[in-house]
Amino acid sequence: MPSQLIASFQINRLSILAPDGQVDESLMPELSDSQLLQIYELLCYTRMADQRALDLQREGRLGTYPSSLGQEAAQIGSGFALRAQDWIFPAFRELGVMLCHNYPLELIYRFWTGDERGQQTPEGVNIFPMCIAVGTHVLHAAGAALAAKYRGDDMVAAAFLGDGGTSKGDFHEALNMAGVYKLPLVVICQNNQWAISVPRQTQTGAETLAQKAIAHGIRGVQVDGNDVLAVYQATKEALDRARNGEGTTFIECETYRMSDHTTADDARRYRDPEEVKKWQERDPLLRMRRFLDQQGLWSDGDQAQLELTLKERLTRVVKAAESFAAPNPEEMFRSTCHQLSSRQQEQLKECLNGRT
Amino acid sequence: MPSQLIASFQINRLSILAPDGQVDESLMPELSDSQLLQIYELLCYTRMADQRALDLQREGRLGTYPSSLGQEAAQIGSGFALRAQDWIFPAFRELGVMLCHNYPLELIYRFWTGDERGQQTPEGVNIFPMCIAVGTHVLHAAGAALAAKYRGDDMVAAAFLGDGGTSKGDFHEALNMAGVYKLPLVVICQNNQWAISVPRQTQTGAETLAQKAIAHGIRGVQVDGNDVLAVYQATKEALDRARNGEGTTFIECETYRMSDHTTADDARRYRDPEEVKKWQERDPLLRMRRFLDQQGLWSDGDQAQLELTLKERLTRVVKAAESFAAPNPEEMFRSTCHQLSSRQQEQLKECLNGRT
Amino acid sequence: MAVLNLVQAINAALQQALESDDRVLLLGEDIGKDGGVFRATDGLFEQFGDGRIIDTPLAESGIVGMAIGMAVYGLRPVAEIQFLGFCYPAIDQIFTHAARIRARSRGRYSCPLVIRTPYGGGIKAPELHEESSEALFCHMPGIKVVVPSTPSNAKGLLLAAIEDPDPVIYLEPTRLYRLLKEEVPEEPYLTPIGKARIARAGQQLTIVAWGSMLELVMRAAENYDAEIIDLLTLSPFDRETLLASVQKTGRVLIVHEAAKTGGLGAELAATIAEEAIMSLRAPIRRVTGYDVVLPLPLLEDYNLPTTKRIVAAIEELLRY
Amino acid sequence: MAVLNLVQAINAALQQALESDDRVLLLGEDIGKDGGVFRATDGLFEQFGDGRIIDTPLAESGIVGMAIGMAVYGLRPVAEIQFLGFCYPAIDQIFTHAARIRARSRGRYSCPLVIRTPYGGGIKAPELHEESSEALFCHMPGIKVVVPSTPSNAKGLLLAAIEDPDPVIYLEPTRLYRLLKEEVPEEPYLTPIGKARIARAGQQLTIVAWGSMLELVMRAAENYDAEIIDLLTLSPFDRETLLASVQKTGRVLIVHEAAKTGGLGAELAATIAEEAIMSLRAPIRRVTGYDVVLPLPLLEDYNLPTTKRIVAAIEELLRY
Ligand SMILES: Cc1ncc(C[n+]2csc(CCOP(=O)(O)OP(=O)(O)O)c2C)c(N)n1
Ligand SMILES: Cc1ncc(C[n+]2csc(CCOP(=O)(O)OP(=O)(O)O)c2C)c(N)n1
Ligand SMILES: [Mg+2]
Ligand SMILES: [Mg+2]
Repeated sequence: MPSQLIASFQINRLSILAPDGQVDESLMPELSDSQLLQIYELLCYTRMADQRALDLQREGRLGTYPSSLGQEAAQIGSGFALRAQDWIFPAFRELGVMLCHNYPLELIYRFWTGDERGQQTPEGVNIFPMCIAVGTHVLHAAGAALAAKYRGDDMVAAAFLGDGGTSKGDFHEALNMAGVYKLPLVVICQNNQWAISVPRQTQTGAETLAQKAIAHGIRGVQVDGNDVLAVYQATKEALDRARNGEGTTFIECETYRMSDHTTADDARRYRDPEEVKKWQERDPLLRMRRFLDQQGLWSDGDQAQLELTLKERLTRVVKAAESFAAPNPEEMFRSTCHQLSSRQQEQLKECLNGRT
Repeated sequence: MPSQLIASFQINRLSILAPDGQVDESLMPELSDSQLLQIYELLCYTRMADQRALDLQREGRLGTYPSSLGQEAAQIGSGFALRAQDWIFPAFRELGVMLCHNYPLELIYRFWTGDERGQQTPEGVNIFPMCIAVGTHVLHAAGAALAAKYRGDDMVAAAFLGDGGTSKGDFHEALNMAGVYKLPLVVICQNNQWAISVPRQTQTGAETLAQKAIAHGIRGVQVDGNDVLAVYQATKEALDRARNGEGTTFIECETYRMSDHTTADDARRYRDPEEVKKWQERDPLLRMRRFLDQQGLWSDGDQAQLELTLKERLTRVVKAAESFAAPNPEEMFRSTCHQLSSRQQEQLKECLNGRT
Repeated sequence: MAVLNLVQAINAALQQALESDDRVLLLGEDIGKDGGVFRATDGLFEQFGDGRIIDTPLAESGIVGMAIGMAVYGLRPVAEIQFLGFCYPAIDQIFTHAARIRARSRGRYSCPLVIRTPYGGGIKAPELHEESSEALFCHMPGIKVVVPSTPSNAKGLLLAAIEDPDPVIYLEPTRLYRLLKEEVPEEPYLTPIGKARIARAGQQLTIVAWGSMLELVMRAAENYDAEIIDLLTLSPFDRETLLASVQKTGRVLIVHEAAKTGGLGAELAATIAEEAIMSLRAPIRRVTGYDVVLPLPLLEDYNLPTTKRIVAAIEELLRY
Repeated sequence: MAVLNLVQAINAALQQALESDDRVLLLGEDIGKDGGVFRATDGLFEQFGDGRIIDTPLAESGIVGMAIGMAVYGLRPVAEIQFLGFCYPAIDQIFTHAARIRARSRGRYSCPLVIRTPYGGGIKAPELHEESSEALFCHMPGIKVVVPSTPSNAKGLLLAAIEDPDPVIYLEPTRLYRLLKEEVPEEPYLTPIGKARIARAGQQLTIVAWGSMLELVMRAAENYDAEIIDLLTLSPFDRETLLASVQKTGRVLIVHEAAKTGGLGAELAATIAEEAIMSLRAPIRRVTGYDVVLPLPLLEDYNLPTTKRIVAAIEELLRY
């Protein structure tokens, strides 16, 4: 009985759609032409909505904003696979995921102007408030998954976080809980290679982020995060397994943060423009468009038409977002607890008496 | 480019000394006969010191006490491999490790009577205070390792924790830091199968604890924790690697907590006596003694002699521990910060004026 | 009515909540087969099974974080943290999320979560097992903090905490677990959150205490005409009862075991100094733990308030 | 002397500490090439390299926990937590270990650690980026808390914190980072920990503030004969200076941006009510943030103290 092999593990990477638009037919997910078009439109909508947010911020019409430029496939691929009854626990950069699930864009813009009402998720939409405290919300998804399991609900919880988030203790506590209780949970990592100025290889010594699943006895996979079909397929598989009682999957989507961390950041201080260029060639939208071209599903005319429609939609959205009345300070008090303490009542009076 | 294997990992288990005392010569560590005897004596001393603590507690001469019964090999095997200049970061059950490094047993007893002076590590002994907050101290070992690396000190930090400790976020944050900075660190898990009443398989869904290293890109191994030679060998290898700049190793020692969690616990409430019996057959002392017998290094006479000597030593130790003067309340104040605030000075007066 | 001690009353409340509302479930370390290290959940695992009495891995942030997810999803989780000293790793989840989810979502979501945890000194336990850092939680808007002082209010407060739509920290005075016994009504009932209790009416001075210190104060003040207020809810505390009593007596003594500086006694004193100072005849005295790192058992009696220190403060106040 | 703003003064202090003592090193998120999200460590990575200016993974408990290990081992680590709102995950390491290692080992080990973190409101930043929960840290014996209010005391306090043999939380008022500029001596100097500063002498009332609120108070009280105390050290706070001023003026106003209930203002008021009540002519007023979950930018001005609220309180006090 010498040194003896007692366990071995493998991490696989899934990619389906190549930068040139070619797909691996053997892996092609079951998606109708109209679904493929829907996905592409969501990719475009996400990018345009993001660009619009950046413009608004530059004009002082939005606060600090984190761009999702470059991560559209990782967001739409996963968001599109999730069902309406599944619960979504976003970080703060999941614009595309939220748009997939009809979270009103005007609310998202509202939120980034510094208005809590932007996080008043509409009834029927199962999206948790965005989480600013990195990595802490995966536990909430685990708890919701355990609750759903207890109730027998047909629901899978999906948590999104970044590469930086995988260094937080809470992330590991969540994955460990998921492994112990075999939770109906999917944890989707947007590995965009950077946590503000900290590159992926300073974030962890692990060769892949996907292998972090091994520590907790759950399944871990890596996908090309700029390949919307691979992300969709990996998420779909993870959801099916979760529903079949096969527990949690951790998905690492390898993508790239094409913008600054937020509008308050200047990435030129710490990152090589060459690297950014390299990733431009792997653009997730271009790739999908080439594929649709080759399938004869898409033309320049369609593209022009789509952009026109989306532009108009965005104009309406911005109008809606900016026509909100200013928030009432009473909100601060009313939403702290379900009732006001006697001191809070006094404070509310003082506040409204406009000493400010 | 379909689903493609991008990383694979293996976990090995080391065992050298079988319950019947047979060893795998090919793996036998380089230990002189006198070292082998030293190890066995430390095993016996640890067990007797532990038994004595339990007796003292039963007589009301010690407070709540966590027994190390059954874990002696996991503690002496690792402790014996560590050098005097290495820093040790114990949890609260590492009696054997501390005895290996000449931490005065009377101080350990003192501590468990509820006296902080028991944690006044003697100069020249590099042992951190015991850590009650499970899993939180591995970070301190990582920090010390980073400091040693910065200074170029020939020092390896060694942290000890239990199976339960591997569920804490801090444990993972520490291992991740270790992987990023390639720290001269060894993390030794005393997997005694239980965290109070929570069994190993409720603690994590992972097949082994050793594989938790994979999440952080560091080396992980499992050893038979009741095999003092295997534990020694694994620790020695880990230390050599750490000194050669090959970074951190996480060692899972599979052993068993033969006693209640502490003297305040009653394991019969949650644990099957059959399981305890099963582990008795794997007793770490018996195993080593059989080996020494077969090597002609040990006889019943030697055993009787040793037990007599140790018994006498323990009597002296208990006497020393119990001849401490009662602690002075002034200590509480003087050791909170390096100086007293004006309020603390007043409070000290009030306290000494014996209003109590 | 059965005679119960404080931990039995907690056990009874949990049992009734579990029976009457299937949204209620318990999670924590060693709460299952072991019945909790203080036996607060004794027998519940056997009655309700591992689907509702959930033993967790050793991860406090994980326990509270998961409970938050459950609560927002629609359950009524009751999380046990084994000791208040091990709530520190969960403070981020409590402060960053439990306290803010209602405000963050402007009422779309809420977090009806209860965190039970043994707290306080006087039990000769190891380091971190005797914390009384209740004040930390009283400075975070969005959460409530309650502390029972008798078996009957222990039951009523716990049932009220479980019914409350906001997160409630329920602190259990370990020294009282088995010290106090009394008749406790069998049927479920609520002790309202936010209301203090006049434990004893009096005229000459007001003494405010809670949890384990209340028991001490009752003994120490036996021979004085003191009005003793059992705060019961620390956040939001019952300003009206406090101020009314001070206006009557004009003298105030606050007793808590936590370190003096920044303890909850400071807020009570400040409130009086801001809103009732004109009724004061004497300085507002605080008898508390000292500003020291909590000592181990051999020295703890030198740190915790004693009847002697309380009596000395009373005498001093009565001299005004 | 060069004219520096507050963040430049901090940068200068760090640079001098690193140059004069090779036990000093910095660790935190984005403090290297990026120079910190507020540029507090700008240029230090280039000067001292990645061996002493250490970019860390995203793990606050890890940052503080490692810094504790370094400090006990013999270094003088200065950890940066990116915002006070992200210190909550590190509170366990701060409270359980940094604060207790000296007491736990009865002086055998100590923890000379500095934790720098931007704090406070008024910068229209996202959630958790404007916390001012300083009071939490003032209730934990074993750690010190300091808050600069000007570029020059920012430099002196930081150098003093780095020299201090105990753990020090160094809170940086983000609103002042670039608002205040003044001449700052080039050579290293210490601003003593534990001493308050009379920012302006006066007779009619005492106003206590710190950090960003000090700047506000100076403006609001311009036309009043107020003695303005800049606390500088919050724990242990300078009782003597506070009480002396109160004995002189007989009126007290305390201003802080944190929620009122349980804020540090409570301790200051309680101390006065216990030790100087006989000198008071008026109630002790507190102008603070409200007891609400911190709002996002569009509402934050309704929560933070304003000159109007401060003036109203002054007027009210002067009526006594
Ligand atoms: C707990 C915590 N620490 C620090 C921050 C400040 N911060 C905001 S985003 C960020 C980097 C996050 O990186 P990653 O997880 O990769 O997500 P990404 O921004 O790349 O989408 C940091 C450090 C935070 N929000 N929360
Ligand atoms: C952070 C924390 N949570 C809870 C406890 C209470 N507690 C003390 S020991 C223990 C179990 C520890 O199990 P393990 O890590 O396996 O070590 P072992 O006791 O088996 O040696 C628990 C839950 C603690 N001390 N610290
Ligand atoms: Mg990232
Ligand atoms: Mg164990």
